[in-house]
Amino acid sequence: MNTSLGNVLRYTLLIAVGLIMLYPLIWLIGASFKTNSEIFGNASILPENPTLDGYIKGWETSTPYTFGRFFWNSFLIILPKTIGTAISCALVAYGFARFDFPYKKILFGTVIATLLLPNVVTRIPQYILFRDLGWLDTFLPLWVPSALAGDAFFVFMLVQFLRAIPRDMEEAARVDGANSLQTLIFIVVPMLAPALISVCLFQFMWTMNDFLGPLIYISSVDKYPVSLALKLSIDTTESFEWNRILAMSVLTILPALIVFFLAQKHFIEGISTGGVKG
Amino acid sequence: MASVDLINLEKTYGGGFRAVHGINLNIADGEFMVLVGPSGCAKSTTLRMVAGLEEITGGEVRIGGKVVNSLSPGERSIAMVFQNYALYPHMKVRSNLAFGLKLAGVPKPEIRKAVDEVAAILEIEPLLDRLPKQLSGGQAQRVALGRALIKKPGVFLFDEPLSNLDAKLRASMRVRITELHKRLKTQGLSSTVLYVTHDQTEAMTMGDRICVMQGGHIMQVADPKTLYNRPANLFVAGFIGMPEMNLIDGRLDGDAFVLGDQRLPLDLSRLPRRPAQAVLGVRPQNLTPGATGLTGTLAHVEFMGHDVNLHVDIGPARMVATMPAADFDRLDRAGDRVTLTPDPSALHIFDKDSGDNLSL
Amino acid sequence: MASVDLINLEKTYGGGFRAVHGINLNIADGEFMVLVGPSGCAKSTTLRMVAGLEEITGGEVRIGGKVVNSLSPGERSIAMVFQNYALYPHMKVRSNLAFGLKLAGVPKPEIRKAVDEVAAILEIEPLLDRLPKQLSGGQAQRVALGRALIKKPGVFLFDEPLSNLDAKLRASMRVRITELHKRLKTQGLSSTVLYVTHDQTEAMTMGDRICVMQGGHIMQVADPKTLYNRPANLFVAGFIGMPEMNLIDGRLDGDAFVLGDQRLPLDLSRLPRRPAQAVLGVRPQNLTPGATGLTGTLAHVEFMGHDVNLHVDIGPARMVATMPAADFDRLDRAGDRVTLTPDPSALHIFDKDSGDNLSL
Amino acid sequence: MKQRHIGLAYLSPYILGLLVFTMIPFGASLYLSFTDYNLMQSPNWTGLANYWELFTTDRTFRRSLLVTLTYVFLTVPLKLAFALFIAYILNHKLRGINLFRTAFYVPSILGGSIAIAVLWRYIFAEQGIVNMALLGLGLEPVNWFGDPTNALITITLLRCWQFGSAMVIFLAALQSIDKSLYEAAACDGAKPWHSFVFITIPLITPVIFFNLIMQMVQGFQEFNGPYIITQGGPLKSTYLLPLYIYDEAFKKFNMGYASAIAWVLFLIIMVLTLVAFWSSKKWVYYAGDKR
Amino acid sequence: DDLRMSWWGGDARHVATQEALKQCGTKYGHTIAAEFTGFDGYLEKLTTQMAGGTEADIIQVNWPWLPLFSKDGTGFADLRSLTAIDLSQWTEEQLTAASMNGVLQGLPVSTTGRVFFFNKTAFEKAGLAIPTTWDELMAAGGKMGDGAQPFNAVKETAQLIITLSVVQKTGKDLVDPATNRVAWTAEELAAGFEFYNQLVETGTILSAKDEAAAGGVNLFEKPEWADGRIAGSYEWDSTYAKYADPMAEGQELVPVEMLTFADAKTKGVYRKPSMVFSVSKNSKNPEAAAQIVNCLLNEEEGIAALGDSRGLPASKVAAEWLATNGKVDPMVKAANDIAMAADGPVISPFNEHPEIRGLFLDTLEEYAYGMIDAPTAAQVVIDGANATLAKFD
Ligand SMILES: Nc1ncnc2c1ncn2[C@@H]1O[C@H](COP(=O)(O)OP(=O)(O)OP(=O)(O)O)[C@@H](O)[C@H]1O
Ligand SMILES: Nc1ncnc2c1ncn2[C@@H]1O[C@H](COP(=O)(O)OP(=O)(O)OP(=O)(O)O)[C@@H](O)[C@H]1O
Ligand SMILES: [Mg+2]
Ligand SMILES: [Mg+2]
Repeated sequence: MNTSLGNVLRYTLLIAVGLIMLYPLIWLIGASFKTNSEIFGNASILPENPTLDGYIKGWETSTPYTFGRFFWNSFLIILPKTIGTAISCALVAYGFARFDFPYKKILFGTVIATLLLPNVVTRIPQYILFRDLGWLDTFLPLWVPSALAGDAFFVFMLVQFLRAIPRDMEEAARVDGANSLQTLIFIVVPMLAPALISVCLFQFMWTMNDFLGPLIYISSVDKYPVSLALKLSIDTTESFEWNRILAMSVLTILPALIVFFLAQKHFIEGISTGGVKG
Repeated sequence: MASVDLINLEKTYGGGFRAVHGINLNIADGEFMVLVGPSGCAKSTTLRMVAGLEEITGGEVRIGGKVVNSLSPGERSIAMVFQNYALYPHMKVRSNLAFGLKLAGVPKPEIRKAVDEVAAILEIEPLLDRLPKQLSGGQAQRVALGRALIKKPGVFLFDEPLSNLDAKLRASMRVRITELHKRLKTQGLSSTVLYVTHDQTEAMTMGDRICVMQGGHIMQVADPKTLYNRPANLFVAGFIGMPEMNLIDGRLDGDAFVLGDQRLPLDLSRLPRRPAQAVLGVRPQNLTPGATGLTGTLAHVEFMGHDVNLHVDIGPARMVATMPAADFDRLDRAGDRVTLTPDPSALHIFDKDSGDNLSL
Repeated sequence: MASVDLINLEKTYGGGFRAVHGINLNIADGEFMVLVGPSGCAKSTTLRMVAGLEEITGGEVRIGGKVVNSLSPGERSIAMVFQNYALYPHMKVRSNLAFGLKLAGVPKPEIRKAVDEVAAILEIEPLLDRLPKQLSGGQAQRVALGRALIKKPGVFLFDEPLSNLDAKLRASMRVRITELHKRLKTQGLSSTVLYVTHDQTEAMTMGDRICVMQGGHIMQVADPKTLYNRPANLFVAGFIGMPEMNLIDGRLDGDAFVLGDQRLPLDLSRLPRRPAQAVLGVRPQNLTPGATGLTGTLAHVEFMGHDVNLHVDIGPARMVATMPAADFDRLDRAGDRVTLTPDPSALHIFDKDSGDNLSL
Repeated sequence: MKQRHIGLAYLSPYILGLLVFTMIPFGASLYLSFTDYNLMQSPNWTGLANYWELFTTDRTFRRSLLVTLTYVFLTVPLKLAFALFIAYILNHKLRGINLFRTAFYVPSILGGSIAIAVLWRYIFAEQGIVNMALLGLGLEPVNWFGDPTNALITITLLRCWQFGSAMVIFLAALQSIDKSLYEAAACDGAKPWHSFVFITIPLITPVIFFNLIMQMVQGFQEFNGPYIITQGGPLKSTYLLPLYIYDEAFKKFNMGYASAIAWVLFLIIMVLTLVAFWSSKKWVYYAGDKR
Repeated sequence: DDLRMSWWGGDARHVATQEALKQCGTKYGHTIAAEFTGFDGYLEKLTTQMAGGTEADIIQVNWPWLPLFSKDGTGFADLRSLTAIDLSQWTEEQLTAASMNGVLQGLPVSTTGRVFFFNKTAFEKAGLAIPTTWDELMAAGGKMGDGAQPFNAVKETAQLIITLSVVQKTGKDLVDPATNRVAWTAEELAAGFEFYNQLVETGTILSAKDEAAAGGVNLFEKPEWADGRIAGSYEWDSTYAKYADPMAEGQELVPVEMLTFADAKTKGVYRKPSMVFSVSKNSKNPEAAAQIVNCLLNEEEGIAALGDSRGLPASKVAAEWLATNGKVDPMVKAANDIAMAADGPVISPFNEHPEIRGLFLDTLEEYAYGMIDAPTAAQVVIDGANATLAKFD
């Protein structure tokens, strides 16, 4: 068998494609140590005169707060949002996958439909809604809708997962005297854990990158999350410090990168329980 | 008191499919009742209605005399062992066992005691800290059993608990479960069992009584020996026994059974009536090579160790005869002509149309 | 010519685990060879090396005398039937059968003809337009068989093809496969078979010869009868036979086998040597209740239809005796004292240390 | 039975969210699509005027729709193929596969970061990597960003490059294929690419379908790619509908009109999704379905 | 916090403005919450807030946005009605530019104009003098060596070059304030398009297609700009530093007098308020907001703290204070002087109305790609612009 030759081919391909994948990250990291004039002056990855300037100044920011504050704010949004998403989507997916009730098809249809309308046009009505709720300049608009299973993608995904998990354990639990909520908590959630981890990870990364939401709903600088803080000083009509922005970009990407690497095993296993059977 | 009574029990599934057709069955307190039948005959459906996992669409289920139709599974004083064990994959064996008690709010030390007790009975103490995926099939089976035992329920429900095990393990688990049932009974613990299987060996060896089902109907309820020796109808006759009973289409002519151009003289005086089309039933063990009887071509000889199975083609029918290997030494005589002599006391005559056993 | 020869065949897995320890086995052209052994004994590994699905790390596989170590499975003139059938789930039965020929570029009309032929042999014509999931276990099994047949390969490889079927179906498929093998042979089609199973009934009934494996070693290769009557060692003795052979630890003292405080007089003159620790082997069918022999407590009686199994506890050992139900009518005598008399001609004495059968 | 209400009870968070946070903005945007709302003054009902204009006189809409459709039909299959191909390779047991998986997911983590715009310039600029390669092969260099027909391709390639989530899902599906099918195919004489075409692809059609729907939805809502790379140009060759909606809404303040475009887009995606669902009966193989 | 102020900008502006707010807040006993971001997304945020009536009390508004937010002069508070502001620090021309429908909607923070920057070093190397007329510039096309261009004109800049050429030849701004319609004839505008084409054909600037090939890179990010292979551009006076900073060691960028045609009627300078400070019409305390605005623009605390973070101030007192205290970059000052000194018609904010600007750019692109000829392009722009203007009648 020519497995070794196959492996050589595979590795060559993987490394070649992998480099293209990694290039921007490598460039980003390299450039974050460059001086401003060097960033666009030459295309090399390694800085000629490496400097930590970008990191130091970038961390200080032009606000009364350091970048740490903005990370903390991001965390304050991500934490309830992720937890809320996981809980609410698990509940809702459980409802869809395990129970029959009137209008189920229509309700499921709305889940798909919410994915389809470009949100540019719902932005203003939504803003006015949150204004009337008195939620402006708080984190609430950023996570409450998600915590009410508002992210259709996740609901859809978890429903698919659940459909692939046999019901036997749940029945065993019911015979053991558990009610449906206990069954959900003690049996379904642990078995769904890999899928839920994937949901949390996706939500983590997307929230970390979301710029427009915080921009519109948060006006106080002390409440800015990193995504917003990152663009705080980019004024295309004036000059600005590229290396600070790149340095902070690197810091912003880092958590997602680490989390993905650590979780990717669960992540992939997680989806495979549900991915197979439509 | 944990008798189980099914009264005109019906099940019609959402799609309108009628799976159970109003069956009646009384299972006495402490009885080991086996539900047996081919795949799809609604054994599981019946069991699950008793468990409360499936809505009852007609009739009643009574446990200990009390109608339980509207109770949830947790309230029915039952425990169930599933075909694939349905162990909670994320919990250690100990927690799997303790889960029901925990839900019931039993204090921790008591739970601990109960777990240890059950583990001792089932000899699974060394496994308590493993996860289900670290168990072999037989071990998982015992844990599933333990999970049912620990609740000290009135009724045990089993849904093909052994079908995922290999033959050897199945044999030993069979013995273990029956012994356990006896033990519980002698300890005075009410332990009514409703045991679903499609394996007739299990049914025969385990049940106090056996209920044979087909297509949502009960075909016969009887103890194993009666079922084996006096099957009520064609279906039961064909279903029970290994190798299968030979069932040969033919007709009755005078005092003989006629198959093609061969005549088998019989004592037909006992028959209440003479069917138009008859089926002759005889078990392979009750056929011996001899001078008289039915003659055919030996198609194939199966060596089974102590026994051999002779597969003989008699006209269009195939008959199997089982005899000690010592009596039939040569295995390579395929193609030979063989005459099989049935034991006259072990012959059955069935009415082909109604399926009834007329010779009972 | 499609003999199969394994010559010092070895398999060491990536992790360094040595699964097959240099085995030698010659399978003649047209022979039906069964590989049997407990789970994990490397049956599948061996088979898969023959198929070319697993890299050979030592020794040779020859098919028809030609070393095939470096050929791909498609080039080895083999066909394989998998345990789970491995039918292509998205293809109709017809396409499943045709796939191999299609890849080989056989013209359409010929494929059609071949499919129809095979379908006729296996009686699966009505199934040709179904998807695999619309087949019952037995039907799927036949399709899998058809997929192998259609290629007219030199060697058929089977990996536990029946283990997913229920007992009844297993019994009938057993017969079907053996008959098919014979038919192919009489048609002059080379049809060497290498059949893996862990079910000894299959091994016994199907094999021309049986190769018993354990832990990557071959324990014995012999025809079924020899294997049953003259097991070479403890392992084979325990593995072959149903119910299992009773194997009782004890020691030889004078001309008797001693178990606790009981003595069983034996003719030990044939023994080439006297082991320090002896194991007495006797099949359940060779024990009858009698006046002399080993005495114990009846723990449990299993009614098997024609037979009953008596489970008797003799000291720390449990013995099983099988006898016709007619000879042992009462099933409720658990707790009684029973004496079991062995058939002296069917006794085996094993050396506990080496496992060898000394009484051969 | 009681169960009916239990099911709805579990849905209650979703239903609450739907009523409060989704229905109102959805309804509002639908209403606005029938008005002349310009953000600064209260809307006036204009009936079908917006839609009428959209379908009769609006050249930009027609061009933009055409570009969008081209983009979707170009990107979705390419991206799916690429993601599947990489997933297929990553599905083998290799040393360090975790690292590779992470590396291949990096582009998706980067999202719309500036680093990507920079990278794309390096790759596709006049003297970029691609053109160097073309020169090296003795071919003419191509004007990627400046040529209307090529610019869309660069956006397409950008999206194909960010194939992480589709890949992860494919990977999962691949891992769940019964290995013995490949072995059976090998015994049937199949070469690896036979197995891929005849076994792998058909067996993961449910996931291909899922990704297809998801990618299609995302494709129709693509905004960031052209926004950071080409800003819709040249000659509006990358001016996707979401860009147009955005410009109408937030640059020209024609919110009513933008809503109308969005709802037309909504209907288009809806119809395509329904068509996909309908066609899936023909080509998607569901292992889990009843007989 | 009793007041809020929102703005966009870079680091320097953020720091300076926060400091100024602190100073002015202390002075008048207010606390002012600062809401600031980068430029990206600021318009969306402001739009959303305006639609929801939740905008800050003091808002930094881009001058071209005025017609969007305040079509008829009612979008923001009428600044003439707020007594705290000393309007005498601005010329009437400046105030008119910041008025909609005659209502003063914002206070010009700085006045900015497009001026020519040339890379002195590059021209010296090529042995050419820095051009002073269009003809000289075009003459330099193709003579800079190794494929270099003497000039740059992309997107807005290209559009403004066309505008400049038409203004210089006609003496009229795009929009006639009297009729609120396009003042140019189709022939005049077509000549402008052709002039652009002439620049391309003489090798003075790159064609639009070749420009796009680089991937829409900003001029100051281009290595060609840094090393002098692009030797000039037409940019806002206030952005001198942005273009000068990235230049390679030894390259010198200088602001230059307006280039003209021989028959030019005016220098046609494109001068406008760069941005304005507006007061929300929903403000609970508009007078307090006015105090702060006045402090930021006209009082020493504000002027000193803000410095030139928003360009050279339009307010007279601020401009003087900065000049006397030497807080101004001499090059920026030089550029600003050129823009201020040159003559030209008053620039209507409609020049930068998104619809008109978008149409102009799109049409220019089509023209540049050879899809349409100059007369057609001119007609399209004029018809489209008139249609937009008609909405404001
Ligand atoms: N949810 C359901 N909806 C409709 N029909 C069902 C449903 N569940 C089972 N059935 C049908 O009811 C009949 C009885 O099914 P059941 O599972 O009780 O059979 P069984 O005897 O347990 O078979 P097996 O031995 O295969 O487990 C079958 O024909 C089955 O197809
Ligand atoms: N890929 C592998 N890597 C390492 N060890 C393996 C691998 N495959 C099998 N083994 C080990 O090799 C031994 C033989 O495995 P094999 O599958 O051949 O057993 P088997 O006899 O077919 O068992 P079964 O009856 O359970 O199928 C086992 O101990 C198994 O754990
Ligand atoms: Mg069942
Ligand atoms: Mg195996």
